[in-house]
Amino acid sequence: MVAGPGARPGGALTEGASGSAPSTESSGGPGGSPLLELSNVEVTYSGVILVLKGINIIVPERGCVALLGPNGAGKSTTLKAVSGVLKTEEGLVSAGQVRFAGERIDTLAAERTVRRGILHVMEGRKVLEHMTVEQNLVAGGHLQRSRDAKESLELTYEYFPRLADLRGRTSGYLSGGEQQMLVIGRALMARPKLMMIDEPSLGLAPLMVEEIFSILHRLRQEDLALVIVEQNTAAALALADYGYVLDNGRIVLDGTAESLRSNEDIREFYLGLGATGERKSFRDIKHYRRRKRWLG
Amino acid sequence: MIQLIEYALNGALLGLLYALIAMGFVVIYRASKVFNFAQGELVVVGAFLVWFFTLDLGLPLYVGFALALIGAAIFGLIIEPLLFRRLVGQSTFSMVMVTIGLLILLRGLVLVIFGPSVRPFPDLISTAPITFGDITLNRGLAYGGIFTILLAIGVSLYFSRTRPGLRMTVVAEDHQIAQSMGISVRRSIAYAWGMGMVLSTLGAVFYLNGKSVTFLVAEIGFAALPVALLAGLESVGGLIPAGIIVGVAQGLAAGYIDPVVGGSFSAVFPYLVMVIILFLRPSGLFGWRIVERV
Amino acid sequence: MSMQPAGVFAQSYVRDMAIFRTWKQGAALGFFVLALLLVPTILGPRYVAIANIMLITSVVVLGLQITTGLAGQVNLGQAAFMGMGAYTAAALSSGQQWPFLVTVPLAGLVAALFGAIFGLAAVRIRGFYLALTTIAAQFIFVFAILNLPASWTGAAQGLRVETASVFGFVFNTDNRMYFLILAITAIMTVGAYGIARSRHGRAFVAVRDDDLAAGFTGVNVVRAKATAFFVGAFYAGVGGALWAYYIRFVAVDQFSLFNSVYYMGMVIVGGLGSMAGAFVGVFLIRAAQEILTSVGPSVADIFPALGSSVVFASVNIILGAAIALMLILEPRGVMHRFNILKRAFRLWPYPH
Amino acid sequence: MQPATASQPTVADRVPSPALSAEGLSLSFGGVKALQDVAMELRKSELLAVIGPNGAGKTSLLNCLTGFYRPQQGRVVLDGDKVISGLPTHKIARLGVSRTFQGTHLFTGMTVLDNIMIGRYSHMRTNLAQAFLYVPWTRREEVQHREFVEDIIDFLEITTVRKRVVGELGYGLRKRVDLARALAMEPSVLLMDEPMAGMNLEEKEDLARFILDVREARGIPIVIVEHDMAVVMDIADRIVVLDFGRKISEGTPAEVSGDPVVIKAYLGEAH
Amino acid sequence: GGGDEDSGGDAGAGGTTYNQAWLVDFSGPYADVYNELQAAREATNEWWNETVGSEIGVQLAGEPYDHRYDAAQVASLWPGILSELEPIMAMGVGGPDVAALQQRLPQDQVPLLMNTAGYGYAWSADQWVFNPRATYAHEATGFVDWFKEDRGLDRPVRVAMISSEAAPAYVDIVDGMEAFAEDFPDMAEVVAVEFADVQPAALNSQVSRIVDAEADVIIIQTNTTQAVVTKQALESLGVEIPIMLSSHNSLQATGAAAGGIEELEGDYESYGFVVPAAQEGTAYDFYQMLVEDYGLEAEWTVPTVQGIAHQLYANRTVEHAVEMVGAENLTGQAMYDALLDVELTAEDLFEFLPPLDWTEEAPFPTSGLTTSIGTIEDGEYARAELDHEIPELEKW
Ligand SMILES: Nc1ncnc2c1ncn2[C@@H]1O[C@H](COP(=O)(O)OP(=O)(O)OP(=O)(O)O)[C@@H](O)[C@H]1O
Ligand SMILES: Nc1ncnc2c1ncn2[C@@H]1O[C@H](COP(=O)(O)OP(=O)(O)OP(=O)(O)O)[C@@H](O)[C@H]1O
Ligand SMILES: CC(C)C[C@H](N)C(=O)O
Ligand SMILES: [Mg+2]
Ligand SMILES: [Mg+2]
Repeated sequence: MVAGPGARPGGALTEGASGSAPSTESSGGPGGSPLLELSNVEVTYSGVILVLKGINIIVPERGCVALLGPNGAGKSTTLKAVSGVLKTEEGLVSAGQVRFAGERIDTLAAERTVRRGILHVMEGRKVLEHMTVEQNLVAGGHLQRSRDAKESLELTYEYFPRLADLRGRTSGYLSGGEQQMLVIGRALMARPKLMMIDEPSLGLAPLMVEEIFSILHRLRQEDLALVIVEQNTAAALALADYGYVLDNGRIVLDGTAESLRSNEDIREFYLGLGATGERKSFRDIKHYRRRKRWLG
Repeated sequence: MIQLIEYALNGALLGLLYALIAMGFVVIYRASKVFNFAQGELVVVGAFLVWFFTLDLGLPLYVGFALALIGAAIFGLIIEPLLFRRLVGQSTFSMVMVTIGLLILLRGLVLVIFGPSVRPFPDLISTAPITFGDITLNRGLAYGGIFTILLAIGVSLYFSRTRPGLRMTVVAEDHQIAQSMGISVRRSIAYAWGMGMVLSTLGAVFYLNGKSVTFLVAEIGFAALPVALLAGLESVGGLIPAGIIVGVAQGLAAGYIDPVVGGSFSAVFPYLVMVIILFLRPSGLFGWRIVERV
Repeated sequence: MSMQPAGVFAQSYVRDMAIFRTWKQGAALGFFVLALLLVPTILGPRYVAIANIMLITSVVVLGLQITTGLAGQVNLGQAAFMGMGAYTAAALSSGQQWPFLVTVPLAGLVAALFGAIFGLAAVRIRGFYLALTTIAAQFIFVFAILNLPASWTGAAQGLRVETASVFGFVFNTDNRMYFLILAITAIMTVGAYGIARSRHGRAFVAVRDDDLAAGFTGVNVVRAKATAFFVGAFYAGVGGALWAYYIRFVAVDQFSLFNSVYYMGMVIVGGLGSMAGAFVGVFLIRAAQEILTSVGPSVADIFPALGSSVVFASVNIILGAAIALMLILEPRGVMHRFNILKRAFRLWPYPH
Repeated sequence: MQPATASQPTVADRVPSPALSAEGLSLSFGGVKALQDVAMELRKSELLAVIGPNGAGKTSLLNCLTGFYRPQQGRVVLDGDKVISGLPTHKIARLGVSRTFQGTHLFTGMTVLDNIMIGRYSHMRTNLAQAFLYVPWTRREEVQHREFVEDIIDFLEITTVRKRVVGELGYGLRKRVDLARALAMEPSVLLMDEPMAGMNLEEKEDLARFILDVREARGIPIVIVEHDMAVVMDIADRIVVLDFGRKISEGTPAEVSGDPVVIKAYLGEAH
Repeated sequence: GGGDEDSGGDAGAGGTTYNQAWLVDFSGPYADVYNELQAAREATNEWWNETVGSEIGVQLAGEPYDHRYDAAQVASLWPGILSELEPIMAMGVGGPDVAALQQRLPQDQVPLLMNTAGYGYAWSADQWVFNPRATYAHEATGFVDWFKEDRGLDRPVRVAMISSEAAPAYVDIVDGMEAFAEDFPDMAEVVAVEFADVQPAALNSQVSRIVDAEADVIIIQTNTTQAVVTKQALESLGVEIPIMLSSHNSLQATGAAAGGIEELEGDYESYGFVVPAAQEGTAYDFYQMLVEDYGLEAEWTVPTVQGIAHQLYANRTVEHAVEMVGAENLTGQAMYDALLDVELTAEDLFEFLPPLDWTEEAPFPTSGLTTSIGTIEDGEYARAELDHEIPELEKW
C-alpha cells in the first residue's frame, strides 16, 4: 500500500517540537511568555456576519502553533485578524483583543503589523504578478538594509533552488507550486519575528512539502515564531508545539501537539487513522462521512 | 518638405507636452493604481498657483515659481487624507470614481478662489521663438520637450532603482499584497499625488508659458490621455515615444487632412491612432501585460 | 447577499426566482407605481420636469448598469451612444416623419450597433484601456455628426424634432411627456431585470468576474462583451430618443464626455450591478444638482455679499464633495449599504 | 469500475476510441519548454491521474486540452475523431470538455447558485429579446435548468450556501462550487486540476467519493491532476507522470509508484 | 426669491412685481464674462425699478440661474423656472439657451431675449427668441466690409478663421463667413479655416498656414485663449496680421490675458452695440450713474455694456408692453407682442444699442443691421467705427 505524506505520522519531522510546557487542559494554551495573544476575539464581516465567535489563542516566543479545522471554520480569518488584512475585506475585530509583544495590535493597519515583525502569508498565492521572481523577493526585503536584503536573497535561493532557476521569470506565469514557493520565499525575505502561513503545503509536490516543512523546522531554530494553518495535519502537528481546532468560528479543541496526535477524533478525522492505526483506502470509503460537528 | 518637417516638429513638441501632462497620470497610476480623471484639474491648480505666487503676489519670477512647486506638492499630499484614506482596501475602482468627484470639486474650488477670469501667465521662459532656417519653434514647448525627456528618464529610474519606487510599484500591483508586505498604501498614494501635482505644475508652465490661464485649461487632461494609453499606463519612459507618435500624427493630420475634410479630424486622429495601436498591443507600447493564467 | 426574510421558504423554483417574493414586496411595488403615476397631480410642474429628466437619465444609466455594472466593461461613451439615438430619432422624426413608436426602437438599435463596435474592441483591449478607448466614441460621434452631410445630421445646426405622438395622441406638454417617458422607462426597467436574471445577464457577470473562467464554461467572451455594449448602448439610444422628443432639438454639445462621466458617477453612487441602484444613483445626483441650482439664487439673495457667481461656483464644490463623500462612505454604492442594512435587520437581534 | 489490475497499455486496449487523446503535444513560452512531445489518452469512463513535480507541465497539459494554450505541435482529439486543438475555449467547453481549476476561478460576485447556473449556459436557448421580455418560455427554461442544478447542489452538499455570494466563501467550499459548475455543464470529459488542495482529510474523503461517484453514476471519464499521493494512488485507474514537460512514466498506480524514475523525480526516496 | 406666487403678479410697494429669469454662465466656458455682465443687469434693473418702474406701477425682479453653458442643464432647469418663477421673459446668454428652448418657447409663451448675437442654425421664422444683434457671422462680415473700405482694397479681403468644433455655434460662424464669401466674391475670400482646440497649447502650425495663405485678417470669435495663443504664434513667427475678436473675447479681455492691451495694437473687435472705448458720451454717463448711485461694481468693459444693453432693452420693452396692455396684465404673450411692436430709439437705450426692428421672419432684425468696431491705436483702446452697416446675408 502506498502511503502519501498526508497519512504519514510526524515521526521523521518531530525534531522541532519544542519543550514548552505542555498543558493538557484544553483551555490552557501553550506555555512560555506569550508573543501573540488573542483573547475573546470576535470578527464580523460587512458589519453583520459574525465569523469568529470568541477565540483565544496564545503563541509563545519562538513557539509554533497550528490551526486546524474544516473549510470555512475561520482559520484564515483568524490570521487576517492578527495581521490587520481583515480591514481591507470589510472585516472588523468587533470584540476582544489581539496583543503582540504586550501591545494591542487589533486596531493597527496591516502595514504597521508588518513593521512590528508579523508577516502573514495569505492563501491564494498572492504574487506580484507583473514582476519577476527576483523583483518579488527584493520587494519582500524592502524593510531591511540593502546588505541584509542581499544576504536574505542568497539564503532564500539556498532554501529554494528552484526559485533561483526562475529568478528572471514573470511571476504571474509561474506554475501553482512555483508561486507557492515564491510567496513563502518572499515572506522569508522580511525576516519577521512571527510568521503566519496559510496552508504552506498547498499545491506543492510531495518532495516540496517535505522541503517546506524542513525549512520551517530550520526557521524555528532561528528565533522565529510560527502560526500555520495546514490541512496536512500530520506534518503540521509534527512541526507545531500546540494546536487549536476551529469549527464554525469557535475553538472546539486545543492542546499540545502530542496530546492532539493521540486524540481519538483527531486521529480519525484529521489523520485518517482507524482504531488500529491503519489508514483506510480512499477507494473503499463507501458513504460520505457524517461530518463531525464539534460542539465544544 | 520644409512644411512637412515643420508640422512634424511642432507636432512632436506638442506631443511631448502631452507626455509631460500624461506623466502626471502615469505617476499617480504607477504608484497607486488609481486612474486620475482629475488630471486636467491638477494642471489648472498648478497653473493658478504659479500665477498667484508670481504675477498676483508680484514675487520675483523664480522665487514665486519655487513657492508654487512647494504649494503644489503640499496640495497633492493632502488629497490622500481627504479622499483616499478611508478607501484603501476597497476596490481601486471606487478610488478611481472618487477622482471624478475631485474633478468637479476642484473645478468649483478654482472658480471660487481664483475666479473665472482669463489671467496672464508669466513668461518663465523667453517667448522668442527658436528658428532653424525656415523652421520656427515655440521656445517654451521646445524647452519643455527636452525637459520632458530628461524627466521621464529620471522618473523611470526612480521607479526601477529606488526603494520608494519599488514600494510604489508593489502598491500598483495590488494594494492588499502591498499592505501584507508592510508597505503603506496610503503613503504611496499621498506621494504619488504629491509627485503628480508637481509634474502637473511643471506641465502647466511649459504649456502656458507667456500665454494665459483659465480654469478651462483642464481640457488638456483629456487631450493628453491617448499618450498615456499608448505608452502603457505603467510606463513613464514609454511616454516619450508615445507623445511623439501622437503629436506627429496630430500635427500631420492638422496640416494635411483637416484642410481636405474641412473639419478637425486632427482632434479625433490621436484617438484613432491609439485604438489601432492598442489593438496590436493591448497594454500600450510598454504597459504591463495582463497576466492570463489559470 | 440575498438573504430572505425569515419564514419565507420558497415552495417552488418559480417563486424562489421571482423578484418579489412576498405579497408585501409586491404591494410596495404597487404603491411605488401608484405614486409615480400621481406625480403630476400631486407635485407641481417643476417636479414633473425634473422627473422627466430623471427618468430619461435613468434609462441611459440602466444601460450603463448593464455594460459596466453587470459585464464590468467601463464605458465612457454612453453620452455619445445616447447622442446617436437622439440624432437617429431626430432625423427620422423630422426628415422622414416616421412615427414615435418606430423611431424609438430604431434609435436604440442604431446606438446599439455603434456601441457594439466598442464591445468588439474588447476582443483585444481590456480594463482601463478599454474604458478610455470608449472615450474615442465621444470624439468620433462629434466628428461624424459635424462632418456627415448636413442634410442627415444638421451638422453644426442641430436638428429639430417633431412632437411625439402615438396613434394620433400628441405628447406636447411636460405632463403628457411624463406619462410617455414613464411608460417607456417601465418597459426598459422590466427588460433590464429580465436580461439581468437570464442566461445573458449571468454570462455578463461571469465575464466581469473572471473572463477566462467564463470561456471555460462555454460563454463566448467576446460575444458577451459585445452584447453587453450592444444592450447598454441600446438603452442609451432609447434614452437619447426620449431626450430628443422631450427637448425637441438636438445638437452635439448636448452629449458631452462630461455627461458620460456623470453617468458613471450615478452608477457607482447607486451601486454597481444593481438595477435599482441605477435609479437611486440618478435620483441622488440629479436631486443634488437640482437642489443646489434652485437653492443657489436664494442663497445669493440672502448673502448678497457673496455674489451670485461665487454661490453658483460653489455648487460644483458641494456636488463634487457630495459625490466623493458618498463613495468614501459607501464605496460599493447605496444599494449595497441598503442590502446590508436589510440583512442586519433580518438577523436582528441575533447577529449570527 | 475498472479493474485496478496492472496492464501495460497495448494496441488492443486502444481499440475502443479514447474519450480524449493528445498526440505529440509541444508547448513552449520563450525559452521555457512547458511540454515536450507529450502523448496521453483518456479511455472511456477511466480515471486518469496526471502527477509530477511543480512546474512539470500538468496544468499546461490541461490548458492544451481545453484550448486555453495552443500547443506549437501536436493535436488533441475528442471521441476519437473530433480534432479540437485550435478551437477557442468556449467551443471546446460546448463540445463537452469541462474543467476545474488549480486555485479557483469562480465568479466571486455571483451567488453559488448562479455560478453553477453558468454551467448550464450553453444548454439554454433564451435569446436576448426573450430575456428582455422574460417570456413564459424563458421562465420555464430557467426552472427546468434550476432543477438540474439543484440536483448537483444536493449531490455536493452545498445546499446551505446556495444563496451566498461566492466571494464570501472559504477556499474549501469554493473548490466544491468549482466542481459543481463543471458538473453542471454535463461534460463528456471532466478535467480536474488539484481538486484536493486545501481540504482536510475528511473533506478529501468526501471529495474522493464524489469523484468516484461522478465517474460511476454518470460514466464520465476524468483526468485528475493531484499532489496528494494517497488519494491518487487509491482512486486512479492509471497515472501519467510528467517531469520538465516530458512524460517520464505511465501505468497503474502500482507500476508508477514502483518506478525508480518517478521516485527520484517526484515521490522522494522515502517511498 | 422675489418671485410672486399668483400669476399676474401682486401689487407691491412700487407696483405689480413681475419676474425675469436671468440665465447666467458662472461655471462654464464663459464664466469670465458673466460676473460683470450680471452685475450690470442687476444695477440697471434696480435703476429702472426706482425711476421708471415705480412710475408706471411695475417692479421687475430677476433671478439668476447658472446654466454652465450646457444645453442639457438649461433643458432641465427651464421647466422649473417656468413653474417657480412664472417669468414674463427670459434673458439668455448663449448658444445653449437657444438650443434647448427655441422649440418649446412658443408653447410656453415666454419670450427669450438674448444679449448675444444669433446663430445661423437658429435662423427661422416665428421665433420667441430675440437677439438684439445679428449673428456672429453677420458681425464678422460687417467688419470685413468695413475693413475693405478702411484699407481701400480693390480685391476681396483675404479672410482666415480660427475656430473650433467644440460647439455648434463656433462652426456656425465659419459656415456663415463661407456663405458670405460665396455670395459676395468681390468682398471676401476665405483663404484658411483652422479648427483647433478651445484651449490650444500652440497654434504655430495653424498660424503659419494662415501666413502662407496670405490672409489679410484672422477672425477669432471663439474665446480669449485662442486669441492669446494666436497672438503668441504670430509674434513667434514674426508676422503681423490683424485679428478680429468678438464681444465675449474682446480686446480688453484678450489684452488682460495677454499681459496688456498694447499687445493688441492694430487688432479689432466687432459687435452690435456700443464699444466701451471712450470714457465719455451718453452711454458712459449712464454707466457712471449706475456706479455712483446703484453700486455697480464693474469696469467699463464689453460685458458690462452687454449687460446694461440687455437689461435696458428688456425693461424698455416692458414699458411698451405696459402701454399696450396695462401694468396689471403683463404676460409672456404681452412681452412677445411688445418686442415685435416696440420701436426704441438710441436715446431710449442711452446709445448702448442702435435702434432695432424685429420681424417674425428671424430671431434677429434682418434689415438695417449694424456693427461697431473697436481697435487699439497707439496703445489705446479706440472706437474705429460706430454702427457700420452690415451687408445683407442670405440664410446659410
Ligand atoms: N469577506 C467576507 N465576507 C463575508 N463572509 C466571509 C468573508 N470572508 C470569509 N467569510 C466567511 O467566514 C467564514 C470563515 O472563513 P475563512 O476563510 O476564515 O475559513 P477557513 O477556515 O480559512 O476555511 P478554508 O479552509 O476553506 O480556507 C466562512 O464561512 C466564510 O464564508
Ligand atoms: N503562460 C505561461 N508563460 C510562461 N511560462 C509558463 C506559462 N504557463 C506555464 N509556464 C511555465 O511552464 C512550466 C509548467 O507550468 P505548469 O503550470 O504546467 O506546471 P504544473 O505542472 O501545473 O505545476 P504545479 O504542480 O506547480 O501546478 C512552469 O515552469 C511555468 O512557469
Ligand atoms: C461664439 C459663441 C458660441 C459664444 C457666445 N457666448 C454665445 O454662445 O452666444
Ligand atoms: Mg482559509
Ligand atoms: Mg499546476
